[in-house]
Amino acid sequence: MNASIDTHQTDVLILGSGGAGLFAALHAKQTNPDLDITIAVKGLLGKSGCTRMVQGGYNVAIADGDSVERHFMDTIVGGKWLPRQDMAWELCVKSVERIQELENELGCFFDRNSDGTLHQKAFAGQSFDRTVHKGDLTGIEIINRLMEQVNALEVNRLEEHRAIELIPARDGSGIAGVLLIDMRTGTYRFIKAKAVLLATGAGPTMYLYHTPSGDKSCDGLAMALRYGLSLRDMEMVQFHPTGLLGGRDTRMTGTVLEEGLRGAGGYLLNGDGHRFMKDYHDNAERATRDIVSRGIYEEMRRGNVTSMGGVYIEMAHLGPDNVSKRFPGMVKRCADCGFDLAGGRVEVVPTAHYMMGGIECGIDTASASPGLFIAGEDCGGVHGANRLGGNGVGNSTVYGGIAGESMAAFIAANPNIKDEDQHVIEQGIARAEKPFGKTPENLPALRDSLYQTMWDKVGILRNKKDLSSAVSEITAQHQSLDDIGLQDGQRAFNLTWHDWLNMQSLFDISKVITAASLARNDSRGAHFREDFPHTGDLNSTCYIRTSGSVDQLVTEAVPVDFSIVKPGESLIDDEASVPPATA
Amino acid sequence: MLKVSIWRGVDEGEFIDYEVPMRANQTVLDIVTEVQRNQEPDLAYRFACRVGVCGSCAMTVNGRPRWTCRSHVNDVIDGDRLVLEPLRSHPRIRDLVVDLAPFFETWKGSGAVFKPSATRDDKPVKITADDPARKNADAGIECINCAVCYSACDVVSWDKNYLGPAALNRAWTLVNDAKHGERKETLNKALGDGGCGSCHSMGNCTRNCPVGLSPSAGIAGLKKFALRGLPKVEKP
Amino acid sequence: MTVVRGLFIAQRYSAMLLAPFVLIHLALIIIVVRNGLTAEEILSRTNGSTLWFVFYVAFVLAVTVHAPIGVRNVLNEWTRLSGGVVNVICLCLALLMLSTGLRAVFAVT
Amino acid sequence: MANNRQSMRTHKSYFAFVGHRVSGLLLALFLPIHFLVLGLALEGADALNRFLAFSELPLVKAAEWGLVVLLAIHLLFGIRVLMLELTDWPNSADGRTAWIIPSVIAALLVGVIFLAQL
Ligand SMILES: Cc1cc2nc3c(=O)[nH]c(=O)nc-3n(C[C@H](O)[C@H](O)[C@H](O)COP(=O)(O)OP(=O)(O)OC[C@H]3O[C@@H](n4cnc5c(N)ncnc54)[C@H](O)[C@@H]3O)c2cc1C
Ligand code: HEM
Ligand code: SF4
Ligand code: F3S
Ligand code: FES
Repeated sequence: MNASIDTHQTDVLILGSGGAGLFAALHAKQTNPDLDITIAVKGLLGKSGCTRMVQGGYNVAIADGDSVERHFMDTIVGGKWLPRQDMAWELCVKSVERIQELENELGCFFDRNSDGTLHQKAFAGQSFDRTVHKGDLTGIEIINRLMEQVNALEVNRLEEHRAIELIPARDGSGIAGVLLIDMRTGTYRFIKAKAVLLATGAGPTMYLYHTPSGDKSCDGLAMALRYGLSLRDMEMVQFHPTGLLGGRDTRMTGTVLEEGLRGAGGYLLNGDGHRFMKDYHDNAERATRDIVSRGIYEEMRRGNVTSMGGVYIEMAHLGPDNVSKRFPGMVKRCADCGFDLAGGRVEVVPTAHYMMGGIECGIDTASASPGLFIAGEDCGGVHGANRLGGNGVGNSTVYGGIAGESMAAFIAANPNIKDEDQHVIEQGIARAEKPFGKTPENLPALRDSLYQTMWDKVGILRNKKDLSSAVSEITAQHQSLDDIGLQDGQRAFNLTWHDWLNMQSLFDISKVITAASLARNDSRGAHFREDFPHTGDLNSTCYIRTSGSVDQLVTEAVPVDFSIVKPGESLIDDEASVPPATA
Repeated sequence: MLKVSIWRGVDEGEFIDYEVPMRANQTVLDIVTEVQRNQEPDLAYRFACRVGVCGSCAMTVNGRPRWTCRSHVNDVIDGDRLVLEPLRSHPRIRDLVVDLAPFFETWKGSGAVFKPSATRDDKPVKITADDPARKNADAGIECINCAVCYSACDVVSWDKNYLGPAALNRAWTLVNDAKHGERKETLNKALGDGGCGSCHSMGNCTRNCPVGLSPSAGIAGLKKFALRGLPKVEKP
Repeated sequence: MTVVRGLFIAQRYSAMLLAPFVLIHLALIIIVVRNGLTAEEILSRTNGSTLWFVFYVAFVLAVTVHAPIGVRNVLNEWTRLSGGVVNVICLCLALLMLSTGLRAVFAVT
Repeated sequence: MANNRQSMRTHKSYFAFVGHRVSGLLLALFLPIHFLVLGLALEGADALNRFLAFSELPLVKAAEWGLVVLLAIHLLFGIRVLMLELTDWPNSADGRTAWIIPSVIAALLVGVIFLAQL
């Protein structure tokens, strides 16, 4: 075992540097400039994670005629009455302040109308055009400005540091710190902290096709589960209908082709060139994400596929020049990969995009364990069964900021550093050391089997039989991962070791998703059970809570507290524009 | 088969040759991934988004700095050869990975940090997108901080004081930003030590910027302000 | 105003001055060398002319400002000399240019 | 991506940079010598004439020709740089590279005229 562990101490330790992590750093410093803040991140600061990848934009009820109530109703109805209402409400209220903060205090410049006011575009499932954006690369603008501010602060930056274990206090009084691997040297590092923020961005990268950035592998969720926290809504994995398909050997496969392509009138064609979406829904390609994803998946199951096993998106009938002008980013991206989006056909597949589920925490982002806070995609409950496009980055920036303030307040009340439970540190290291000393074997093959199982059996269409067989397949695969060895030589920047660690987290959370999917016997939002195709009674809506150890997961149906609005009611009087009860 | 020579080591090291199957859809990032997954488990390289927005994956490909996740092999290959090295002008970490921290330090040096002139309680100011200063800023704003331009610029490699194209490009966008509270200070820093006076308009930054920005034009704009003074930017 | 900024501005303004000077000078060279160059010719053209005197003094001054600043950049970028040494070299170059230049102007006018 | 495989130091802007710098350096080296020679006039026309006779040698003539061309090149490239720095760019990617080749041609033309005048 690696004897030398480097130990440091800080006031606030933030894991992750997406919208949640960086906003937390900013707000913690603003609340108390004397705090010593450390940001530890698996990639480069501000350059990893998905906040940067946001294309569509940021939902905020800021325009005349729109209201927080309306944004809230859209969120609740879109989330199929499953969202935690107090959290959804806070999201809608605070996003107004946050977008102004982004514009005024951080220096973002979002697209304008001709009169100079913010331009807000339509996004599926919303009763008002409220998505603020910067072209179709909104995330770059947001995260660049955020990292600029954070870089200018006095904070400790631990880049390419991977958190592997949350370490509790010896006396059980809360969190004491986090065990990390310094990826650049391959050594272990323990950071003691008074408060810790988990903002590692979840990320459903256990599916054959997925959109998130490569550094996201559900590490935070897996650590939280081991630490004893409960997760909710984990069956809710959002699929984006049009991921680029370039074959299994290219990392560009699975990356998102913008929703606007379908909105603008793009066709989806199956292997025979038939426009199949008309067979599934009156709105054809313009139906919502979940419906189109299911349509495509159905064609794939029937074998009506392209050479690489997907379907085509075709834009040429809109005029190649026109397409190039309207979607320059997408056309260029496809061209860089060798595809002609403007004039030809590009192969696409649905692709796992976002996890609505996550760790249960309070509206102040505090988890059940004192000193440990959760924000961003790691946290569960805000979106319920479906996330509206544009509510994701809102969630991470709103709650990231709140977390910063909450942590500063927590430290003011709890200024002491806690003694760590050495035993858990040792366990964490033992877990990471497991593959060394065993015979090296083929990791990619095992990853492929996990991908395939999740895709086929815990994916877009689910049923009890498949889910049950997925449980045993995943368990067996996980066992093989434990038996796989790694060549032990160069530990510095050893990506294969980190692949192995990624897969550990992915296996853990795949089990959770599968268990939660088995526990939900109805279909709503992102979760579709072929054996229970209908949405149950809304008034008795429950969410699924998962806890326990990965080998002995406990699921529990917990009634949703309709603290603000009940099914059938609306906060909006004006009937004509009430969001549809079922979207 | 494709012949790939990859730099292994830190400052001391050597090129090692690998053979990788040729495929129809293959980026340079896919090539290094293939090598790492199937031939050389401890090959070090960096990527994150894989779609050209995070700027983590840049390296030197056949002599030129590039983002690799969006560089199709067919577009960059020389015969059947690919030579991959870390980005130049950065401290090396291992194999194809460099330390970008000094690169980000240059941001501060060039005064490229937004200072607010309003608060979160104020409505966003009304500035139209066709405001001339705003247009200047917009033209330079979508930088992914990939450090390709920095690595491409010879002056950066010659003069360790030079802040380089990316940081100066950001300073240029700020000087044109009516919302920025310290336009003058930013201009002063950008014209100071290691600032835009060191740029000799070589243009390698612009020619290599993967997202099509033109730091050359931005730096020339800063020089114009140096000579003519900072123009007023209307703030309604 | 920082030193570098001052140097930058000085170099650009001196360049702007030099541009017409060099043009005139080039034109002159081409016209006068037509008949072969003799000292008498040069001197007869320039001796006693205030116009030429002012022209050449300004030329020398501009070059004295312009060229050493340029050389300073080159030395800073292309050699390992320290900044201080480079400054001294360039100051010397400036003095050399100024002294030989003014001497020449007085000689021929 | 027409220029995709072109090397980092064989494109026009780079050529203009090198040309400008090398010409500037050579001029900076030559100018003090030039001034010294003219200064000979102080010692009388004879001294200057002796030098000018020396300058009739073919090698010296060639060098002189070179200097004229260098001066012209540096001037024209210098004007391009000043244009870049003082005026708006036609578009943000275009550093008036179209001026570079004509500048070289013009400088050579000056050289040709100079030769023709000899
Ligand atoms: C292609 C794409 C497009 C999207 N478009 C939109 C959109 O238009 N609108 C919208 O609202 N939402 C969109 N989303 C969703 C949105 O990006 C996310 O919901 C949001 O950015 C999540 O922010 P975050 O801060 O929680 O996590 P992220 O921004 O993902 O950051 C996670 C951070 O944690 C780090 N990390 C991970 N594991 C560890 C570890 N073990 N140790 C240390 N650090 C770790 C990562 O490196 C990263 O820095 C999109 C997502 C994708 C993938
Ligand atoms: C004819 C008028 C001249 C003009 C318009 C001019 C213009 C310029 C300009 C704009 C630069 C800055 C280039 C850069 O930094 O990239 C420059 C640099 C330089 N100039 Fe001139 N110049 C002129 C005459 C001269 C003369 C007569 C000399 C020499 C005696 C000279 C020597 C230099 C040198 C050495 C440099 C530095 C080059 C570099 O930094 O790369 N210039 N000139
Ligand atoms: S200006 Fe272009 S090349 Fe330079 S860092 Fe930004 S995106 Fe990269
Ligand atoms: S390459 Fe360098 S010299 Fe200037 S134009 Fe670009 S910064
Ligand atoms: S991996 Fe993000 S730009 Fe290439």
